[in-house]
Amino acid sequence: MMYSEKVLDHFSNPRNVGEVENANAVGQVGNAKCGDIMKISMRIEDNIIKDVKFKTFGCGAAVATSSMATELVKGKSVDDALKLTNKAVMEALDGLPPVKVHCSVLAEEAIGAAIQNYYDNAGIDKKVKKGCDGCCSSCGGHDEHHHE
Amino acid sequence: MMYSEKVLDHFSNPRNVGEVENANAVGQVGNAKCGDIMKISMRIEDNIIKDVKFKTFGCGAAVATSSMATELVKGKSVDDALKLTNKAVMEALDGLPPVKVHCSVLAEEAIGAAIQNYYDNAGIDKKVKKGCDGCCSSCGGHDEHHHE
Amino acid sequence: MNDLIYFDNAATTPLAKDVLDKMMPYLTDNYGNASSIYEIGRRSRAAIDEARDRVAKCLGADASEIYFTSGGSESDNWAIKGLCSAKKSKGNHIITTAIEHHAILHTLKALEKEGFEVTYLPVDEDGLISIDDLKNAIKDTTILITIMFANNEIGTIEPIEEAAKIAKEKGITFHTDAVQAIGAVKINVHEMGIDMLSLSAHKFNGPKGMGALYIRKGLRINNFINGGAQESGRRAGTENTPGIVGLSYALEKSTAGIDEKVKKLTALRDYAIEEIEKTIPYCRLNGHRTKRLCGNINFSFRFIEGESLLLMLDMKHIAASSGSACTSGSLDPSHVLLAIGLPHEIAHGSLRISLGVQNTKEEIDVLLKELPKIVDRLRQMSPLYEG
Amino acid sequence: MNDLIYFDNAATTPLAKDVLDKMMPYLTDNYGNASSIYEIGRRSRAAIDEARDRVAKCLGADASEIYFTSGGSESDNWAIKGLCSAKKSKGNHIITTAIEHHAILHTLKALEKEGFEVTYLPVDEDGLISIDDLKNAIKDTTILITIMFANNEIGTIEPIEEAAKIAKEKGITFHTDAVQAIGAVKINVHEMGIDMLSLSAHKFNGPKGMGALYIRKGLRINNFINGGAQESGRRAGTENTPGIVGLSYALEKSTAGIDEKVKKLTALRDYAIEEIEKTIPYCRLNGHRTKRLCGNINFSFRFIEGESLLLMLDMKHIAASSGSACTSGSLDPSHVLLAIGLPHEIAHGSLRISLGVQNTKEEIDVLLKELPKIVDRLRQMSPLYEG
Ligand SMILES: Cc1ncc(COP(=O)(O)O)c(C=O)c1O
Ligand SMILES: Cc1ncc(COP(=O)(O)O)c(C=O)c1O
Ligand code: FES
Ligand code: FES
Repeated sequence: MMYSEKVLDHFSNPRNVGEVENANAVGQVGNAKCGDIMKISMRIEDNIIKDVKFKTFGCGAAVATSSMATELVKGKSVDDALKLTNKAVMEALDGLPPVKVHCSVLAEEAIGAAIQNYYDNAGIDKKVKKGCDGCCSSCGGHDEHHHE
Repeated sequence: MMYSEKVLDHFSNPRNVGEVENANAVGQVGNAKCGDIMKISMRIEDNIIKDVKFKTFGCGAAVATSSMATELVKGKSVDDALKLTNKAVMEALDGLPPVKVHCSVLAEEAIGAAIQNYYDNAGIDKKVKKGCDGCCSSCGGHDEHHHE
Repeated sequence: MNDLIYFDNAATTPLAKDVLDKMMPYLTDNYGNASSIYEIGRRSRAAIDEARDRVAKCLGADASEIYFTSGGSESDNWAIKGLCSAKKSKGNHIITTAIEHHAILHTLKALEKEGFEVTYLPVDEDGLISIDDLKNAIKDTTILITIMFANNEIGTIEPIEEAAKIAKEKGITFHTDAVQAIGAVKINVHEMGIDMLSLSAHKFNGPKGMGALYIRKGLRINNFINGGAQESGRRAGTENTPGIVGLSYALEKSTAGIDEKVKKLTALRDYAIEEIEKTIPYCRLNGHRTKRLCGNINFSFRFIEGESLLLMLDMKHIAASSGSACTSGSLDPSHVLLAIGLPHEIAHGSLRISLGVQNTKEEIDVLLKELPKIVDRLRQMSPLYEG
Repeated sequence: MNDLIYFDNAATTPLAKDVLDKMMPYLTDNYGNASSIYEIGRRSRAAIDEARDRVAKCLGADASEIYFTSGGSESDNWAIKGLCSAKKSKGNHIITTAIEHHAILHTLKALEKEGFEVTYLPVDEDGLISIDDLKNAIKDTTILITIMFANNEIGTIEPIEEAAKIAKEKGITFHTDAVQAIGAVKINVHEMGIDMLSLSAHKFNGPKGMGALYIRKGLRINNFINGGAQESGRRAGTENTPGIVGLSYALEKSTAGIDEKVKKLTALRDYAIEEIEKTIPYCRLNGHRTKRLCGNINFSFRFIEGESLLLMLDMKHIAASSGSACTSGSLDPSHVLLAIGLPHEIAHGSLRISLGVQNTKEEIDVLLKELPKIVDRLRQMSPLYEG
């Protein structure tokens, strides 16, 4: 299993670590049992993601994808952020080892969960599509796996 | 599988190769199917083995045991020669690898067969005891094995 | 790479320089096939015979009881499959522990599919089996007990001598996977009543791809690799002469040096454990505190995940591991840590430091300096940590 | 040993100097476990990935189809046992030839005890199977056809491409033991329609104790060595990184040099055969005269026994063999020579000269000078020879 230089860079110098202080969009996905939890907080103003931060419990790829995902959505509109796919995150990181693909899915989901939270808070009646539909085989073997 | 120096010496410079010209005792044991044939010819006078020679088709150990066995009986009385065991031949050669023990048995038998032939020729009513009683396990697997 | 601090000696060890020197003639001029009759072949044969004697001596066995294999995994597979297929008319029950290496566990899983029944003995919070559990697990149909000598992750040393005694009383074959114990625990197979023992050369500064299986004289197990008449007709394949020679010298060296090594590494280990417990909150030592391999240190750190920890250590040129080497890259937390009762999220955050003879106190001190900083940094990043 | 004339390259070959050079970093500084996450482990992983690509390219396969093993014997055992246990619900019949290596034959004998049925195709006096025999042997229950690419004793090259085609038509898995063919015959597994192929590194100037099994993508066979997740979870055991690297470079070198080697060795071979036939009476060339490995010369000399011949050659520093290496020391005459119809007493008197790239015409000339003298000397000693 080999990480790209980009992954190692985002792992060792993660961007946007922490929690946005006056966040109006917070989402958390994954669970400790599976070994990956991502929590993303955002400040959304005028449909634009003004600030975004993450906290992650997980492997090197989980940290790197969180970092990259926050970079990719920062300053974007909510709609653009929702278009971010796990594939785009992976590509931005020059790829991930196959067993780590699920981490990029989690990152996509975490963004979605935060925005869903924003909709719910703001009384907007929209449903963010779940990112993971069992797409990758990585989690296939884990009966206990579910996305919180 | 390793041969001792003595075995290699008797193999590369075998003593008493050939056939005794006016032999009165000739014995042949083994068969080509098994890969070993020893033929021993002797000139016996006054119950003493005056001359003895061998011809052998077989492995290095077969040649060496033939050579050593002829050395050991040359000049001996027939009764002493009959006391020669395969163990004595092996010891004189500083041992043989386990899979080659049967060669020393063949040498013992060849001496016995020659002396039997001498008894038969001379009308002496004696039976030489067969040397091989299935003692070594080497031949155990060979259904087709028998001593001629 | 001179500044690399290598703390993963349970995963593999560097090949000792003098062991490689002993192998070199067989990697160059003495290339003969050991089954060949001519001079250059006989020389390989002699080297292998001597190596077998050397190995036998180190284990308290006869040379005729030592069979060379391609590693610990093959030895484990052969021991188990060979015995079970030979004895299947006598019974179909096998006893093992919940914390065996995958080379044992996955082999047994394969046998379960063929109709064998396996009892996995539980372990206590220190990773020890209970002898009473073992006694209670034995049935009329039990044909094999296989218990690892020492665990590769948490270093706990099992009561092998007692277990072997019980097996002998009941007439059950006893196998032990001693891959981690060799060179760290004194082993005499005859005195201990062990029927089969697996070892792997690269765990004691020998070459990779070389192992051995000790099979007690008179014990019949089926062949695993069928073919040529090598290894007294019990393990086919042209002999890896350099590997065999290397294994034998590495074993000789590591058993000869055992007292010194145990003394040195135990001191280093206990120093490191004490300091880590002092300086890092929310940590837990995994494995038994004293019945443990002299080189093994295993901690769980709450709120953080093991792989991240390893990567951060790697950036400081410290090589360590989390769980066993062959499961990194997997999403499952270690079955060993779950077996000693850790919850999943804590099991994910474990670190194994495994020391070798070449490690120094200076290196431990670098670890003790870096580790608290790294753990803290990861905790600051963790959504689970409210510190 | 400078004056050794080594003519037993079918038994084993010297490890090429430049191959050893490629292995050295992994025998020294780069000792990391390839499954480890840190730098020194990743370096081993990268070396193994590259080696797998290299091997795949040489065989016309995908990298994901190459699995490293401990040698030809393990590859053969895995291919056969792995396939048969995976497919046993589909059928229990296997087709092979009477002249396979023991790694195949003894494996099949073991399967026969478990209820599998094996057809051993006969060969003609040159050692060739008949494609019609193969067709006729196929049953509804046939799950595997395993035919060696080239015979190790008499060098005959079998019609593998045709056999593989028939297997494919019938939907039967096709395996070939190509241990002797590698580096002497051009092989492209995809083009030839081969499902599994075994090879062994030490037969083409690579390291001992290393082999590989090619398994066509999509073909499911059971694991043989269970345990860790190495080799995509299909072959457990800490990777022998130096061995893997060595195998890959040795294979690259020997496939790249194949045209040159075939040209050179075929000329030497045919020169030697012609001269021996001219100068030694009562001799018989064993194996096909043209469909034969470029390095193989096999003769039977009547009235004499093979081992004696080898010892006499050894005294002249000529290393050769009689039958296959792993049966010398056995009392049985070669099953291959019996299969081509030689009577026992003639089968006992055979000599195999197997040439390698390093052999020269000068060396052949030494053989041609010594051999007639030795054969004559042994015949003079033989009770069967009336010459
Ligand atoms: C045709 C053939 N198959 C299999 C083998 C076994 O290979 P290894 O001895 O490397 O296991 C050999 C050589 O010994 C061989 O010649
Ligand atoms: C306890 C134990 N058993 C078996 C093995 C397997 O040994 P190898 O990888 O050399 O096949 C290992 C190490 O990987 C181990 O630690
Ligand atoms: S991330 Fe859960 S199935 Fe893909
Ligand atoms: S020599 Fe035939 S059984 Fe001993």
